[in-house]
This record gives sequence, C-alpha cells and structure tokens, in this order.
Amino acid sequence: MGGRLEIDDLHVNFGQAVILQGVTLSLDRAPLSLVGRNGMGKSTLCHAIMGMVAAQKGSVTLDGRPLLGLGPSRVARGGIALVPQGRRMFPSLSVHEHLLLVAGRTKGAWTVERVYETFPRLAERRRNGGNQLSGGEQQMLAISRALLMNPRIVIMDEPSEGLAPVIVDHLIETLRAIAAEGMGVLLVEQNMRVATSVSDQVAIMVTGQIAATMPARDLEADRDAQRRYLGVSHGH
Amino acid sequence: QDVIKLGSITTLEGPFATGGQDAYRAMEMALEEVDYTIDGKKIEWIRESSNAQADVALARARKLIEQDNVDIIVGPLSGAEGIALRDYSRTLDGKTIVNGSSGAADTTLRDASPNFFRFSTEGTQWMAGLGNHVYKDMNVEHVALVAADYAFPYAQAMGFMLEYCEAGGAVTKLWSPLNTTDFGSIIANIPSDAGAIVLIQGGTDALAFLTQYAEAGGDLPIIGGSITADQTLLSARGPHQRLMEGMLAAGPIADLNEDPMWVEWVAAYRERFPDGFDSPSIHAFNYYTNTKAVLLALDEVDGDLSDGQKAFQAALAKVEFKNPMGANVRLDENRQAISDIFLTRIVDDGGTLRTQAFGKTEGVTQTMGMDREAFLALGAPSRDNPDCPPAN
Amino acid sequence: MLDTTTRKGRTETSGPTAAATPALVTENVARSFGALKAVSNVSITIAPGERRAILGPNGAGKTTLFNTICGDHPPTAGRILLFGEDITHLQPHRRARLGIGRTYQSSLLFDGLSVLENLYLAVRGAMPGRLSLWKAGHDDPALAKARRLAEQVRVDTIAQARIQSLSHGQRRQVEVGMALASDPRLLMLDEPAAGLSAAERPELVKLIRDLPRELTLILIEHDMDVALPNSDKVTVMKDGEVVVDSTPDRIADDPLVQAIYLGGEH
Amino acid sequence: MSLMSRSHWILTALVLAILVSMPLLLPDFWLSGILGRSLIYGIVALSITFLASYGGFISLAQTMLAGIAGYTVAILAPTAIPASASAVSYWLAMPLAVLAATVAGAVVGLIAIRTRDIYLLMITLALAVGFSLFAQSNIDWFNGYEGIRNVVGPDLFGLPFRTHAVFYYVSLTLAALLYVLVLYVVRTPFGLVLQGIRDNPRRVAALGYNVAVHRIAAFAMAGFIAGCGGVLITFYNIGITPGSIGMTATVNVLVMSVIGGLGHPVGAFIGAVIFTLIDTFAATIYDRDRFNTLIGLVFLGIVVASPDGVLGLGKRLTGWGKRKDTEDGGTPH
Amino acid sequence: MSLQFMITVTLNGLTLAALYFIVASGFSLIFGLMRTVNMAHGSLYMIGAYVGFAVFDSLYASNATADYAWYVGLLAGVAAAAVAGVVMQVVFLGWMQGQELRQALVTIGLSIIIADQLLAHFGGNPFQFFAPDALFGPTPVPVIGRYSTFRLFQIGLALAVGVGLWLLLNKTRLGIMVRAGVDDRQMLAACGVNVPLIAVATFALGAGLAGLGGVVGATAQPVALGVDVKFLLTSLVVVIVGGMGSIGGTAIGAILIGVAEQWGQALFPTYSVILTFAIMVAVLAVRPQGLLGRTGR
Ligand SMILES: Nc1ncnc2c1ncn2[C@@H]1O[C@H](COP(=O)(O)OP(=O)(O)OP(=O)(O)O)[C@@H](O)[C@H]1O
Ligand SMILES: Nc1ncnc2c1ncn2[C@@H]1O[C@H](COP(=O)(O)OP(=O)(O)OP(=O)(O)O)[C@@H](O)[C@H]1O
Ligand SMILES: [Mg+2]
Ligand SMILES: [Mg+2]
Repeated sequence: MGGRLEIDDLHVNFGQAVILQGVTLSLDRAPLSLVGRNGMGKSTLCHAIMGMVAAQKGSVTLDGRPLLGLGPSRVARGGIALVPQGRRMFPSLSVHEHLLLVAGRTKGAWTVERVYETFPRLAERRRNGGNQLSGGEQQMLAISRALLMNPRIVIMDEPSEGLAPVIVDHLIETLRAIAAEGMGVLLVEQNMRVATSVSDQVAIMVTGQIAATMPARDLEADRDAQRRYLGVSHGH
Repeated sequence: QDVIKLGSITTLEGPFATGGQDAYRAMEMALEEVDYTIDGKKIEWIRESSNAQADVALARARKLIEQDNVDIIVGPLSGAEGIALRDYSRTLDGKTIVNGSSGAADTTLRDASPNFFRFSTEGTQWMAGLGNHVYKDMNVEHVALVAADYAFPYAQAMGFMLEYCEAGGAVTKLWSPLNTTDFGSIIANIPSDAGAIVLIQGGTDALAFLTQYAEAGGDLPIIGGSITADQTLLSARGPHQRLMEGMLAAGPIADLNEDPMWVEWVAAYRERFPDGFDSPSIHAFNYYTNTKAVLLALDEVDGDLSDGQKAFQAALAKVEFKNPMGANVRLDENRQAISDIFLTRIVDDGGTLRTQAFGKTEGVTQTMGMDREAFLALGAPSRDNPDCPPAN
Repeated sequence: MLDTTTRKGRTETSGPTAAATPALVTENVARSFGALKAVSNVSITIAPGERRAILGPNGAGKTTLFNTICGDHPPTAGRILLFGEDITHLQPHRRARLGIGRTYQSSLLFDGLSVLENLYLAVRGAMPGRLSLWKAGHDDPALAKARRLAEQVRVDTIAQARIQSLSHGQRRQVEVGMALASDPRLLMLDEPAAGLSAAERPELVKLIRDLPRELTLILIEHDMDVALPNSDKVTVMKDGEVVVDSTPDRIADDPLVQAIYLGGEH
Repeated sequence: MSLMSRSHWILTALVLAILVSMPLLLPDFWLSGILGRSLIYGIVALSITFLASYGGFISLAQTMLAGIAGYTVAILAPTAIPASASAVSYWLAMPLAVLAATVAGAVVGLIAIRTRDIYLLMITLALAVGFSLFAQSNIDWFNGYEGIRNVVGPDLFGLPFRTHAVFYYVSLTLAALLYVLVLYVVRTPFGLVLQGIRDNPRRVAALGYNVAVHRIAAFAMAGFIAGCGGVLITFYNIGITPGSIGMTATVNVLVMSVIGGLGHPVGAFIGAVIFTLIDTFAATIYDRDRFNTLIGLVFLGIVVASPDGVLGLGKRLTGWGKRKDTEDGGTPH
Repeated sequence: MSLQFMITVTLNGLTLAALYFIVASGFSLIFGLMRTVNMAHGSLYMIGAYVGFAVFDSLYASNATADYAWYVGLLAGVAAAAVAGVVMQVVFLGWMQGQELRQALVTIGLSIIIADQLLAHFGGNPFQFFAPDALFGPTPVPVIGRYSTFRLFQIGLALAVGVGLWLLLNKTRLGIMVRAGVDDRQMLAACGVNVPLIAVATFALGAGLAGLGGVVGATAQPVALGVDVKFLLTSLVVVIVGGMGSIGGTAIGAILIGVAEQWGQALFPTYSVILTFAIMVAVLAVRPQGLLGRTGR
C-alpha cells in the first residue's frame, strides 16, 4: 500500500492552449491537497497522471516507475485510482454493478460490504442505474468505485461537490481513515474545510503551475496568501 | 475515320454479375470472329459496367458517347436500364444503341426510338408455345403462377397466359417481391388443386423457391420462366436440383439443340473460355446476337458511319441472319426482333443438368402473332393483366 | 405562526404577501420512478419576490422537485401553479416562456458553441420571434445583453471560447448566466456554488443578493454560506417529502435538521 | 459571428468566376457529365451536410426527398412515359415538386422527432429504403420497377434543358444560391438554435424554444434543398426509377458529403466532384472488373486519413484554419 | 384460412426470426460495446457463408456421404468471419473509437471492397449448403403434419445463442465491462480495464455470430451477391425495433420482423417488403430507443 508519486516538470497543451506548464509535485505517505481557482489546470493534472490526456513534456513516476504514455488502464492497474470531476457514471450499470466492475480485482481493505457500510444510501439504491441517482449519490458512487480498486494512490477531483454537509463530514473521516491505513491521497478541493481537515500540506495551483506548497494551517490563517493565490476577497 | 468505336454496357456488379461476365465473353467471341476489323477499319471496343440501375446505365452511356466518343453502344443487360437507354438514344444524333440483353417489352413496343435496335427477343415472346403445351399436351387446367413482382415477369406471365387462358386454363397468381429469399408463406398459399407451378423467378429467388419447395415435400411439376431455367441456376449446386430435372420452360435458347450452328458455337465457347459456364447463358446468347447484327450491318456499309449513320442504321434495320441457335432473326417496324422460340426440358446430361429443346415456335413477333393494334389494346402487362382466375 | 417550524409538509400561509397571487404553488406534487417515490406529496407556496432555500440530504428529491416544476420530469400527481396559472401539463418550453429560468446540477450547455453564443441563445429564448431567420447585427440588443451577462458571471474573458474547452468551474459559471438571461420571474438555482472556487463563491452570493427584488428565487445549495444569507425561508426535504419549514436563523438549531443534514459541526 | 472572413469571400468569388467561365474551357462531357452532375448531386449532399454539421442529424432520407421531388415532377411532366392524366406544364410541375419535397422533409422531421444520433440515421435509412421499395411495388403512380421515363425538362431561352451549357448554368446558379442560403441561415438565431439542439436539446427547451418546431423546420429546409437537387437530377437522368433512390444511391450521396467533409457546406460539392470523377473513370484507370474495389479503397482511404473528409485533410496539410481540439483520449469534462 | 395454414405461416415466421436473431445479435453486441454501427455486418455474413461453403464443398465433393462436411464448414465459416472481424477492429476501427459516423463509413468502404473481392474469388454463382442428413427433410409436427427439420433446428440454435449471450452479458464481469464500455470507455479504462482487448473479443464474438448466421442462413436460403445488404438491413431493422444492445430486445425485434414478413407475404405480397420498414418507423416514432431499449443518456 501507498507509494511515492513524483510529478516532474509536466507540460500539457490542448492545441495552441498551454494548460500545464511545468508542474512539479510529489506525494508520499501523507495526504496532499491541491487547491486553486477555476480553470487553473487541476483537473488536467489529474487526467494527465491517469494517462487520460497526453502530456507533451515531463514525467510522472510511481515508485520510480514511469507512468506517462501507459494509458489509463495500465496506470489504474499500476495502483492509481481516480474520482473524476463530474462523476462520470456508467448509465448502463446499476449501482451494484459499478461496484462489481472493480471489486475483487485487487486485495485490500475495501470490499463491497465496506462501501455499503460507509455509504448506506448506496445500499438503498443498489439497483438504480448510474444516471438514475441524485447528484450526491453519484458522487458517493464515484468515490466508492475508486476506493474499491484498493489503489495505492487515490486521486480525488473535488469529491465533496454536491454532498450534503453530513456526508461531507463523513467523507472527511473516511479520507482520514484511508490515509491512516496507508493509501496515498491526492485531493483536489474547492472546499477549504475539507482540504485542511484531510491534509496537513496544501499545494496551490495557479495557471498551470504549482505556485506554492504550504502547511494547511498556514494557508487558513494567511489571508494575504488566500487573496494572492486563490483570489479570495474578504470584503463582505 | 478509320477506327470504329464500339462501346458496351453490361452489369458486372452484384447479383447479375455472372450474367454480365458471360455477356462480355460472347461479345468477345463475336468480335474475334471478325478479328476486330471491318473492311480494314479497326474496331475499338470500350467496355463499361453498370449496376443494373437505370441512372447508372445512363451515366455510363453518356460517358461512352460524350467522353469516349463511341459510335455504337451495345447494351444494357436489364429491363429498366434498357428503357433508360432507349430514351437517351432519342436525344442523340448520329449514334446508335443496340440492345444487349434487356428484355422489357416497352423498350420497343411503345414509344420506340428510331436509333434503338433490338435483335434479341423479349420476355413476352420467350413464352411462346408454353401455354398451349401445358394445357393441351400436359392436360393441366389450373396452374399456380409464382412470379417476382416487377415488369419482366409481368411480360412473361402475359406471354404464357395469352395462350393458356385462351386455351381454357385457370391461373392463381402468387407474386413475391423481388429478392425474396424465404418463400415459406408463398408455398403455403399454393392451391391444393393446382396441377403445376409456373415459376417466373430468376437467380437466387428461383433457387430459394425450388429448395424450399423441395424441402417442404412439394411434388407438382414445375414450368419455368425463361430466366428460371438459366445456366446460372443449373450450375448452382443444392437440393433444388432434384426438382429441376424434368422442368419445362420456353425461351430463345436451349443447351442441347441439334442445330449444327449451335453445336459449333457452344464448342467454340467452351474452347475459348474454359472457365466460363458449361454452356453459354442467355445473356451471352443475346449479347452475341446483337453484336453479330451490328457487325453484319457494318460490313454491309463497309464500315461507313458518315452522314449521321443513316446508311448504317438503314442496313441495321434490314439485317437478316441466323442467331447461334440457328433461328432466323429479322426486325419489325419498331426495330424489334422477330425470331424463333424453343420449348425446352431440363435433362440430366451425364451428371449435369441441361436444357434440351423439344419444340419450336417459328417467327414469334412481339405482338405474339396478333395484330399490333389489337395487341396494344390489351394494355400493358401488370399484376392484374391478363387474368383468368379459377372459377370458385 | 410565521416563524414557527412546521413539520411534515403542512403548508403555511405567509402573512405579508398572502393577498398577492403566489409566485409558485405546488399542490401535493409527486414524482415516481417506477416504485421509487422521488418526490411525494410536496405542497409549498412561494410568494412573489420570496427567496426560498431548499435543503436536504442527498437523494432527498430536491432536483426532482425542480424537474417537476420546469417540466423535464412532469409530476406523476399533484398540481403546479405558476403565478396562478396551472402549468402542470405544459411542455418545458412553454413553462420557460411563462418566466421560469433554472440551472442544472450537472451543467447542460451547448458544447459546440462559444460562451457568448450560449448566452445569446438564452437571451433570445425569452424574446418573441424565436424562430428567426434574421441574422443578429452588431447592434442587436440581445447580443449586448449576452455580453453584460458574461461580465456578470465573470466569464467575459473567455466569452469567445467554446464550452467544450472550459473547466468544470467555468461551466458552472456559464450555467448561472444562462438561467439569468431570460430575466425570469421565477429563478431556480440547483447548487449554483458547486464546483466554484473559493474566490467565485462570494461573487455568487453578491450576484444573488443583487437580483431584482421582485424576482422569486428557489435555491438548492449544500454550502450554507451561500444558502442561508440569501433566503427568507428554508424548506428541508427528506425522502421526497418536506420535513421542515423554517427560517434561516433557526434552521441550524433544529435538531432534526442537524441529525439528517447538517451534522455535528454546525 | 461573421458570415465569412474576408479571405473566404475572395476565395469564393474566385472559385465562382472560374466556374462561370467553365463552358469556355471544358468539353461538353466534362461540363455536364462531370461538373453538372457533381453540382446536382452536390445539392442533395448539401442538404445532408446542412443537417449534419449544424443540427447534428445524420439523415439518410435526403436522397428519398430528392426522389419525392423527382417523382412528383416526373408524374406531372408533360413529356413523361407513361403519360399521366395529371400532366401540367414544367413551370408548374417544378415548384410543386420542390414543395412536395419540403413538406415530405417536414414529415420526416416529424416522424423522427424524438430520435437522435445513430437511431436517426437508421430510421431515415429505413424510410428511404421503404420508400424505394414502395416505388418499386407501386404501378399506378410510380410505374414500379421501370419508373417514369422521358422527363426531359423544360426549354429555356428556346434551348432544350439538356443542352450542356443550359443544364450547367442552371445547376450552377441553383447550387450557389442554396449554398449561400445555408451559410446565411446557420448564422441566424434559427441556425444557432439548431446547433444548440445538436449539443443539448433539453436546455434548448428550458430556454423557451420549441425544439420540435425547430427540428421540423430544419428538416423541411433540408427537404427543400434536396428537392431542388432532385428535380435537376430527374431531368439529368431523363426520368426516375426506384434505383435512383435505392440503397446504393442513398449511400452514394452520403459518401459524397463525407469524403468532402461534413464540417462545412462546401464539402458537399467537393465530395460530389471527387465521387463523380472516381465513378466515371475508375473503370478506365483500373481493371474494369474490379473497379468497385478501387472505389471502396479510395473511399476508405479518405475516411481513414481524415475524419472530416478532404476539407479536413486540406486544412490539416495547409495549416489553414484553426486546429481542432485534440482527438486522442477524448477531452475530459 | 385454415388453422394449418396459420400455424405454418407463423412457424415460418418464427424460424426466419431465429435466423435474423442469430445475425442481428452479433450486430447488436458490437453496437452494444463499441457504439460501432458495423455496416459491414452483412459482409461478415457473406464471408461466413462463402468461406464455409468453400470448405464444405471441397469435403463434400471428395466424399458425398461426408456428413461432417457441414459441421466443418460451419466452423470454418464462423472462424473466417471472426478473424475478419478482428482484423477490421484492429486495423481500422479500434483507433477511431468514439467517432461513430466515421466508423460507420469505414465499414461501408470495407463492405464495398469485401463484396467485390468475394465476387472475384468465389464467382457470382448462387449456392446453398446441403444440411447434414440428421437435419434435412421434414419432421412430423402436430396439426400441420410435416415441417422442415432444419428450420426447427434454427429455432433451437437461436435459443442457445440467446441464452448464452444473455448469461454472458448479465451474469459475468465481462458483460458488465462490455456495458460500461458503451457509456464511457475512458472511464472504464481508468478503472483498470483493458478496453481494446475487450473490444477485440467482442468484435470477434459479434462477427463470429454473423458467420454462424451466414452458414445457417446459406443452408436455409441460397446465397448470392447482394445478401450482404439484405442482412445488414434486416439486422438494422431488428435491432432498432428491439432496442440497441439488448439481447431480449433483439429477440423481440427478430420475432416481430420475421413473423410480419411471412404474414405480410401470405396476405398482401406486393407491399409486404414495406411492412417491416413501416413497423420500424412506427416503433421508433413512439419509442425512439426501441421496444426494450434504454432511454438515451
Ligand atoms: N431518473 C431516475 N430514475 C430513478 N430514480 C431516480 C431518477 N432520478 C432520481 N432518482 C432518485 O430519486 C431520488 C431523488 O433524487 P434527486 O436528484 O431529486 O435528489 P436531490 O435531492 O437533488 O439530491 P442531491 O443533493 O444529491 O442532488 C434519488 O434517490 C435518486 O436515486
Ligand atoms: N479541450 C480543451 N481545449 C482547450 N482548453 C481546455 C480544454 N479543456 C480544458 N481547457 C482549459 O484548460 C484550463 C484548465 O482546465 P481544468 O479543467 O484543468 O481546470 P480546473 O483547475 O480543474 O478548474 P475547475 O476548478 O473549474 O475544475 C481551463 O482554462 C480550460 O479552459
Ligand atoms: Mg477541475
Ligand atoms: Mg440534486
């Protein structure tokens, strides 16, 4: 379990548009949160790690093994799972089938039973199709789908989006627990409370680059940094 | 001008492709016979293929006439194409189109075009003699007519029924759409008191019907249309062969015919095209006959096509010759062939099925011996015309 | 009476605006998907100009309620009145023309068109002569309005970009712009803050606050910092039913709401 | 949101000038048998391109709609064989034919009102095949398998329609007008709504537009375009048969629009020219018996080399126009 | 109209439906996983029939009592079609996944070439298999007396294919993957699934079914050039009426079309061909996703 994810000088373009311009980041035992304003390139980074978009330059390694160019399925089998932004359910599959799809392929702490315990709502909806779920239910399922792969590292792209406050609290606990169990967590978040409760370290992305990495507590306290990096105004 | 450009159109695609290939074999024979020259003028042969659709045949004809500048076109193979080319020929000055193997009656019967010639007989003519034979010699008073639902079989049905109904027979018609492959329900519809089946289907449709009829345990004698008893079917292997032996038909050709011209022609064909059919198909025969007429007329005018082909077309209208079956061919005033039609029977000739001529109607005209006015007054053949249903 | 919390879907008559025709009335509205009752027996009355927040745990039926109102999933039972007019059986586009504007929880935009064209279409949708074969000139008022909207939801810098190439958050911003474009009388926002960065949220709050007073607003939102400051009243749903009607300042203290929705930390 | 950029206008004018002067440069067969034929089939292809690129509807019913116009004009034509009782002058028959195609287009739109994507493709294919089979079985109106012949078209300026130059200029004028019509319409609010429907019909409705009416209107307009082409095609073919609207004919027109490129209306005409050239000369260049293999290979080659036809291929080679978003892996949302 | 007649016609419809089902289920399967509208499906049917017949004929010619010839031909036909399908997927379709129209067009191009090459290699003569003695001839059936054994065999085969496919799609993880791949291939890959491999396997299976249909069909009805278009169209109609990617739907579609075709032919032959298309248009106008199809995403 766990592993060392190294991202070095990663560049991604879409046609003429430069999206990532030299991202360097590493993730080891401790969970890491990634924050940044809309459109800065956070999701693109997640997709590039997974091999879902092609990178023009740079490297991504997991325990020294290069991942770039492998394509998503081999990256996934290499031990990285993604909770994508926008959830990306399979409408043809029921909730339960979503879980069966990934369950049992790798040994680990997560089982279908544990998922249903963690998100009882999913157990109630187990026969619903993937697009017959409410937004929040879909989010829970997307998270479960990734965890069930028992990856060494899970990348979550705004997992708290659309979740009710109680469930967000629950998510925080769950994330803490899996981190404690040794799974690596890269958490992209807009919800600062979630980011700072889960990880001690926060990386901030500004226009395709990591502008700073700092302790979460410092960022919470540092209004100036918040304004500078995140554009947060505290005027009201 | 010392080159005569001869264009041709046949069908080398899709279900009719084998017929088209055979047509070109026969044309090649006809041209080789004169060594591609008429009176010292070289014949340049430009070949095109359509897909049995009128529009495509027309596009090919346009290309031949307007781009390749041919003088004469021989073709096409199928009915709707023939009519399209007849219309096109009307818009042309100083060019001639001579039919290939298309057998729609209307091509020459109604609205004939002055520069469209057909030295082959057509669907209605081909059935001459059959109706009388079935009623009078076989003593069958009620037949089930299983035919494809389009113009060519209508014409054939008319040819058969003119005689058969006149003689007193009754016909139950069972039309099937073109390209039917499952005849289960048609077979179930065959009346129990029918004494024979008249099958006017070609290619796969006929094959499918025969096989399925055999499998259903059917045992009525089968009278074939002219395309039913064709080489393409006879040489196809399958359970249908059991039913085909003994099948009667009528048409312009028969595989086994004692006429020395025929024997010689078939031998030449086999020698020239070892991988051709066992015996030349009806398309080969028709293309050959029409090409032959062109060559004879060309020879008549010493290859002179000047003056808008006036002399040539006049010669063409007057040509009279024997086709490979040994039957005399001449044209009527609409430039349609008058020729002999044979009654045939399918026999097992040393393991191979062949058609054998056993009777002949001489000099069959397009109006089936009737007065032109009277014949036209019968109306165009159709699903319902003519009609002589059983009494009940 | 007004401020007391009522339980189990009983409707209340609101004092000050009771005389005016309510902006929206749902009478025992229900929507089932097969055996599942996603919404059942919901009766709410919203006064003109009122701002109503709808809260509730995931899968409570909030989005489905929106869908019944705008016509995407018409109700399987009950009646819906918009400004006194029965719209229960109207097609979605007819309801839109009566003044309903909404956002979608999962963005529904025109991927092949630019941001500006998206907004332009949204503006034109509310104008007569929708099926028009006259090309927009540069002085087209609808175009000018689309530009203003782009500024309002802070996508003016990417106005020419195709939606296809937008990030998730940027789409969410356009989504709000689309709903505002028609100058709706009833605006329904389904988690408008979801996916917005910390910087955009206060802007959204401000935008909502600055909406014309006469506009009626229904807001689904899980971010209490967005939901509560912007509402006059709060309706809490669970399992397809309304379980609490209350006001923003009391809601956090309601033990039931805490238990099913807010959790301990609030 | 401009109709065309300046350089596009210049290019268009240049191409038009060349086309107008063609009768001086080309032999007759090239004029009518290649260019003219390309233009009239290109018009039908244009109606496919219009629906596909702006509405996202891949309709295979366009050849059928052209055929409806063709059959209408044929049935009403004064010269037709078999002659019909309802024959009128060509000048009345032609607008009626186009009207029939427009109405039929609207009916197709109505029938397919709720189908999308590949289902739409197939329902329209089924309509097309069904109609051609009907025409083949029906004797009373359509004269069955043999169709209606001798539809020669009206005389123009005292010249028969089939005169090469007359046919060419009429086709060119009509094609140009319809082309500009399409370019104009897609920039109007109506055209934008169509594009909106392509991307997201549910939202279009939520904005207050009547999706059904817009879809039907789009199909009617496509029917109008196809109908114009159909009338000319029928004159060109001196008549019409079920084969003119059968499966092969339908696929051929689709092939034209695709090898040209569905991204822009001009692709329809480019594709039509390429198709006509191959169709006419394949037998000459290649073994006569196997020229279908050649046609298949060329078609395959173009589709494999470029997803958006020759137009896209050209753009890619010259770097003209903007690069599209990366195709590989699909863009995430 | 006698009862016997009605039963016969209905039975004819059902046996025809069985053939349609075998062929169309392959089409449906390929569409189901890859959203590929394989316009060369009819060509795969022809490849199965032609190659199968070539093998059958050479065995049969050398030994007319060779009952196994038909079975060997069957295997050869299925294998040839499957291989052709795999080649198509690997060389052309795999890397343009997701571009539905382009794939449909590529397969149109392929079908033109395949038809022409088959003509070149096997000639244009129609042919038909002889069923092995065990399957040939009539079998006693109550009420109607005798009925073709082979046609009854077709029904049995179709049932076996249907049950097999249903189990595969609904009871195995492979089936789940196949269905997930329909929705979002990239996400499926991100779940660690080797999507291209599954695509090739599915294509082989779907194409193999076309080949199976080819041999069985060529035993029941003659084969000639042009059947590719016929079976392509039939597959399209069946699958659309029933609902894309649903095995049950394909079965219902096949039954509806097969029975309608036979009854139409029995009652009003002239317009019977249009009947199937009319059914399809009617179904789609009312239920755009087909009778058992899921509503779109
Ligand atoms: N099309 C559908 N078919 C079947 N069930 C559905 C469908 N749409 C929604 N549901 C179910 O209806 C219930 C209510 O869903 P809805 O989307 O209204 O919830 P919500 O309150 O908006 O939740 P969230 O806060 O997570 O968005 C959910 O349990 C969901 O699973
Ligand atoms: N297909 C594309 N073509 C061009 N530009 C793109 C494309 N996809 C994304 N972009 C651009 O890349 C930038 C980064 O997008 P990304 O989705 O990574 O942002 P993000 O940080 O995840 O934002 P958010 O918080 O809104 O999700 C955005 O500005 C977006 O406009
Ligand atoms: Mg993002
Ligand atoms: Mg919701």
